[in-house]
Amino acid sequence: MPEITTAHYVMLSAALFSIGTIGVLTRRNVVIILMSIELILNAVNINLVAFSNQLMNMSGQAFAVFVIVDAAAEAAVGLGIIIALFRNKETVNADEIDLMKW
Amino acid sequence: MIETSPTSTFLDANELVINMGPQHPSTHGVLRVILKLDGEKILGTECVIGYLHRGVEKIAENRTYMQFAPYVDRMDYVAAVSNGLGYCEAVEKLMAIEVPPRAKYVRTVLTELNRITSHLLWLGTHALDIGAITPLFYCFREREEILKIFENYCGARLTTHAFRIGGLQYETYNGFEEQVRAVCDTFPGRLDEYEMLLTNNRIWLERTKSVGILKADEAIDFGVTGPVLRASGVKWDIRKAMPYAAYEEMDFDIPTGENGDTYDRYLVRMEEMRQSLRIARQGVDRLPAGPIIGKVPKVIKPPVGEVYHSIEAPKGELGYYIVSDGSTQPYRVRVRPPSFVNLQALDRMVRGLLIADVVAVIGTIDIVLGEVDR
Amino acid sequence: MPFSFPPSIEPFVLPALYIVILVAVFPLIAGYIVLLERKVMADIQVRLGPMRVGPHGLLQPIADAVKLLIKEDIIPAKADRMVFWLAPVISVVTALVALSLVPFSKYFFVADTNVGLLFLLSITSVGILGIILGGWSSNSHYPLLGALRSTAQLVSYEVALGFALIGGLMVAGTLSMQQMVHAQLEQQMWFIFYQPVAFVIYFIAALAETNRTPFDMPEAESEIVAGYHTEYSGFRFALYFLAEYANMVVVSSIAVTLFLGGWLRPFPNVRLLDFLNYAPILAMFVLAFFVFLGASRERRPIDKMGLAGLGAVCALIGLLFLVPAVLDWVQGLFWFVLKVFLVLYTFIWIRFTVPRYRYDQLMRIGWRWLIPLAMANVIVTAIVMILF
Amino acid sequence: MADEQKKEEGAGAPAAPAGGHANPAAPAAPAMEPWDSEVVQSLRKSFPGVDLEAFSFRGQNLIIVPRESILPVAHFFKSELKFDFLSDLTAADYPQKEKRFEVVYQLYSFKRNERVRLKVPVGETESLESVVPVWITADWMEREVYDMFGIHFDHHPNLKRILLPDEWQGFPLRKDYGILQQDVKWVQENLHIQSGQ
Amino acid sequence: MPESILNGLFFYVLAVVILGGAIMTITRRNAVHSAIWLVVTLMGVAGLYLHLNAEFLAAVQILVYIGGIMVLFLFVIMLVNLDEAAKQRQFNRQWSLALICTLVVLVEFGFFLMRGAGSFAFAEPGQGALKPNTELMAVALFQDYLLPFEIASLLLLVAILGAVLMAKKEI
Repeated sequence: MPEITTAHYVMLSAALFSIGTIGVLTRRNVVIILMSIELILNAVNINLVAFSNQLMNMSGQAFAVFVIVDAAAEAAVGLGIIIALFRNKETVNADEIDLMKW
Repeated sequence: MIETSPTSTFLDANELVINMGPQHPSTHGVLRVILKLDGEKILGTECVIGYLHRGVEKIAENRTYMQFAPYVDRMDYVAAVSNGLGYCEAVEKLMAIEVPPRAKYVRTVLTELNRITSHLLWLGTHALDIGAITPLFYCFREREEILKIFENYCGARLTTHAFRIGGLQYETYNGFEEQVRAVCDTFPGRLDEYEMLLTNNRIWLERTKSVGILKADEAIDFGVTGPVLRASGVKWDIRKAMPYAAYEEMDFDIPTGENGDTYDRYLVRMEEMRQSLRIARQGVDRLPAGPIIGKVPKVIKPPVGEVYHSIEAPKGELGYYIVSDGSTQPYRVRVRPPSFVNLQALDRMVRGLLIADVVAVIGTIDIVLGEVDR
Repeated sequence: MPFSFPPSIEPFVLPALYIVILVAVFPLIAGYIVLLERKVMADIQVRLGPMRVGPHGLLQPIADAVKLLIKEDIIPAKADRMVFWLAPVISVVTALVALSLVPFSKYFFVADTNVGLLFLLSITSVGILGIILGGWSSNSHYPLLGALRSTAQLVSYEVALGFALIGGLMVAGTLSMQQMVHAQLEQQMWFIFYQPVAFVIYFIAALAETNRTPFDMPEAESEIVAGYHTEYSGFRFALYFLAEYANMVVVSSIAVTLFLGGWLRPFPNVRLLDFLNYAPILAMFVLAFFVFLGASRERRPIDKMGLAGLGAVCALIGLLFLVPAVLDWVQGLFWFVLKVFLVLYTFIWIRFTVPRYRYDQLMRIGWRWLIPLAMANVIVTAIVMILF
Repeated sequence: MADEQKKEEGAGAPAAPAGGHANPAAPAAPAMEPWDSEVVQSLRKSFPGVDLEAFSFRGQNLIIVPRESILPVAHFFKSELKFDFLSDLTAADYPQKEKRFEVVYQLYSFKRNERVRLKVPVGETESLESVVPVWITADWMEREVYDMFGIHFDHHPNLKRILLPDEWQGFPLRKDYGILQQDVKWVQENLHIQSGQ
Repeated sequence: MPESILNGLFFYVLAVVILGGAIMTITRRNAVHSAIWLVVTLMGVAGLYLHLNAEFLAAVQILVYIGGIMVLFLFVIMLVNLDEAAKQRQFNRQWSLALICTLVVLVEFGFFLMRGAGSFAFAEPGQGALKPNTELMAVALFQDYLLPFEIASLLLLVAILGAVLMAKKEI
């Protein structure tokens, strides 16, 4: 059982990041897309904390807190948009929301 | 009522329609209220009643006057004594029978005690609906004392059938005066206990103040009677307006509220209980001696004609319209039930409030479904 | 220790033992809290409460537990099976995990991290998921509405709870639960006197957190919208019940630890009050005496024997406490349990004397009164601390 | 069934407008004395064309109003005579009279502390003007009269059965609706039991 | 059971939990199920932070992410009852794009597995300590990064206004 190095964490966050992007790209349901974005942000956080642990420096963790703050803000506004959307379009599928198309 | 023109049906609006009842803990019986909601606010209600309809008026046409008396107790089973009083007095008016003073006094005392038990049951269930669990048990403890008096007097606690046409069936048991006086002495202290628990309790105020407002003119228009009418500021009580039984000789005053909300109805009923105590005490103190039943023919055959007589039941004006065709059986008996008419005002009182208030308003109108459906 | 464990897992043994004790004993404690509640309710309402099962109804909780186990476990027709099973589990698990952070006494605690209170707060906030999923998975209209309403209530009162705790933490200066108690020991003052406003706000928010009257809107039976656990029956309902009481204990122990001096004896530094150290022994003997008194008055022989046995056990424990080592160990536990009992008693007491708030009033109080007040309290405390 | 037949033949006609019996002295047979008072005069003055009869029985005053003019009379009572309280609205079935039903309005005036009863004879097929615009309380009472007697009220906001199930056939309080005759079809369909004793 | 094995075991268990949860999150048809799996993933990540002795962050992660954001997600999913949305086709045609992404990541994985863990060159560990985590976090947040802290609070304020404005029924 080799000793766990930062490399392991970096690889884990890369995998998580890719799963997140796949989720964003392939899913039609806007709520699931939002969730996949959360996954991506978590991957970023893991990286930050791993390097903070590697370099014994608190700035990584501080930045991770800011990422979490941002995720919360983004989720709130995103879900607000979904509710407004659902109220007048009765759908949450990304394909059907093509209002901008003329 | 809900303005539903035939075309726009009740359910086409995209609001939420919720059924409350018919079996629901706080509808005081089998009442189903269809609530039309916009989110939490109530847009309109529709009451579906008739689950407890036993066709009392049809039965009356096939029973003799004496046989029908017990049916009367089963309508408003909480205030059975006042039902019996109303019916007997209506028939006595039809046959112009003179009821001896002792019978009048005992009738008055028992009716006032019955009013207290009805108000106690109302207070207990009303507080329980709003969330205060404890008053229910205090009210039932007091109610027990009074039900014992009924039990000693006529053998029954709830549907008493205490009175007969023309007066009373039984002489008052010895110890009747002492027991009534005992109740009159201990009861005011207990009432203060409820007042201490509820009257200036901030949460109770918040749940009842300005909830289910019914202004005076609306109340008269809706034909609402009893404490609900008096809480809207109309000083009208049949015991004062058209005295019956021994109410002329009693001095008591009629409590009224100002803005007709749930809190005022609560205060009016609490004060009414105190007034009933005063009447009961006076009745017992000045109980005259003498016969307990008037000159009643063996077989009751009232003359041809009709009469409408109403008394002040705990819920409101309880009226009897009896048409007689000279035979031993009434030709038509119509009962004017106060709960049925008061329930009609529910829609006006509840409009614009929240769901939780429907429960409070149903409690404050104090309806008994046996009387609403007859 | 009779034998020493391999070094690497040595730090895990004691906490593991405490965890086992907690998880095994707590359902029983929750049952007896329910019995306590019913007895107090009966007492307030001029009646006796459960008397039939066992002497003075003492075996009632066991009867309740068995009934809930045997009862048929109904799952609504198109309910989402997995989530239906998962929801009560989340509630109970979060409640019990929160219990692990509570410092019962100097020696008896499962874990003490230096983010103790924050971790506790986050665990209780996860408990809300159990409620939402429970309401949603029963696949019927009313529980869903009830779940949404109770979630909104919990989330908004959690903000108030958080701010009230910040007030307390500023004085304590640490997040770890044990250090809090030591801080109160050094400053020789329970923090309730430094932060009375925070304590009051915390208490009200705690009432709302555990859905107790006057904030028990969600499962107010007189509403037409039934609570989130309407469709649950049998053992699943028992899990929700257990979660509720566990939450109550957690919330009151946070109050005790932060504001009422945790497992400290009242006036710990005053030498002449040292006789208080022997309070546990005294308490046990007084308890034994009352139990024997009760036993003598029992009619049924089996009750008489049962109570006599209980009395003997109490007396025995009293004797055991005489041993100084044991006394020292049990000292903290006794005072902590006593204080938690008092806080629980006020929870129950309030439940049976106060009517219920309407939903919008409840939310208005939460947002318009509690949160601004709590924030103001934090600011004032900050200013005061800077000046002195 | 015995008392059913006995009641049929024995039901003498309650001679509402028949005037006094031969011996007014016997207390057992008081009659409908014609009643005249300020209320009746003002009513007759403002409704000349309408033939109104006013009686009093056992001290209670009643006025018989023809079917067509019930609404104007009701408005008159409420506005001019201040009878602002409709305590009761009901009906009675007199099969042997030519106008079968009699709708009864019990009015009460707070100002005068006085009761008056309006009686409106209505034929079996005729319908009656609803007084809901005058007193809102009449709403449910008229629905009950419709439910029990089948008397139709025009311009009633929501005229359907109030106590009985909506699809119930027959009107129970009519004299020809025997007390034992339940609505067989409805009971079999909805309660799936063989109805009737 | 020496220390390092235990550590290693923890890491691999958490890694499996995180990746499994993530995959389930994006593959579930029902929105609520994917929300639950997301909660599992977040718990795994919180566990990981504890492992990287970032205790404060783990607590904040649970409090904000699971207690806050996921509750918000479930609230919206239930309010906007997505059940009928679940019935339509869930996956759109952008499979090709997703395929390219996975290929790129697979190449990296292969390279890393082939060359072994040592292949990564990291800066040597600096001094400084992470032990009294909360105190150090406070120092970092309120001294070194005070400005970003204020900006973050501003961001939150804007987000609150935005969310309320969006979700309000009639403005």
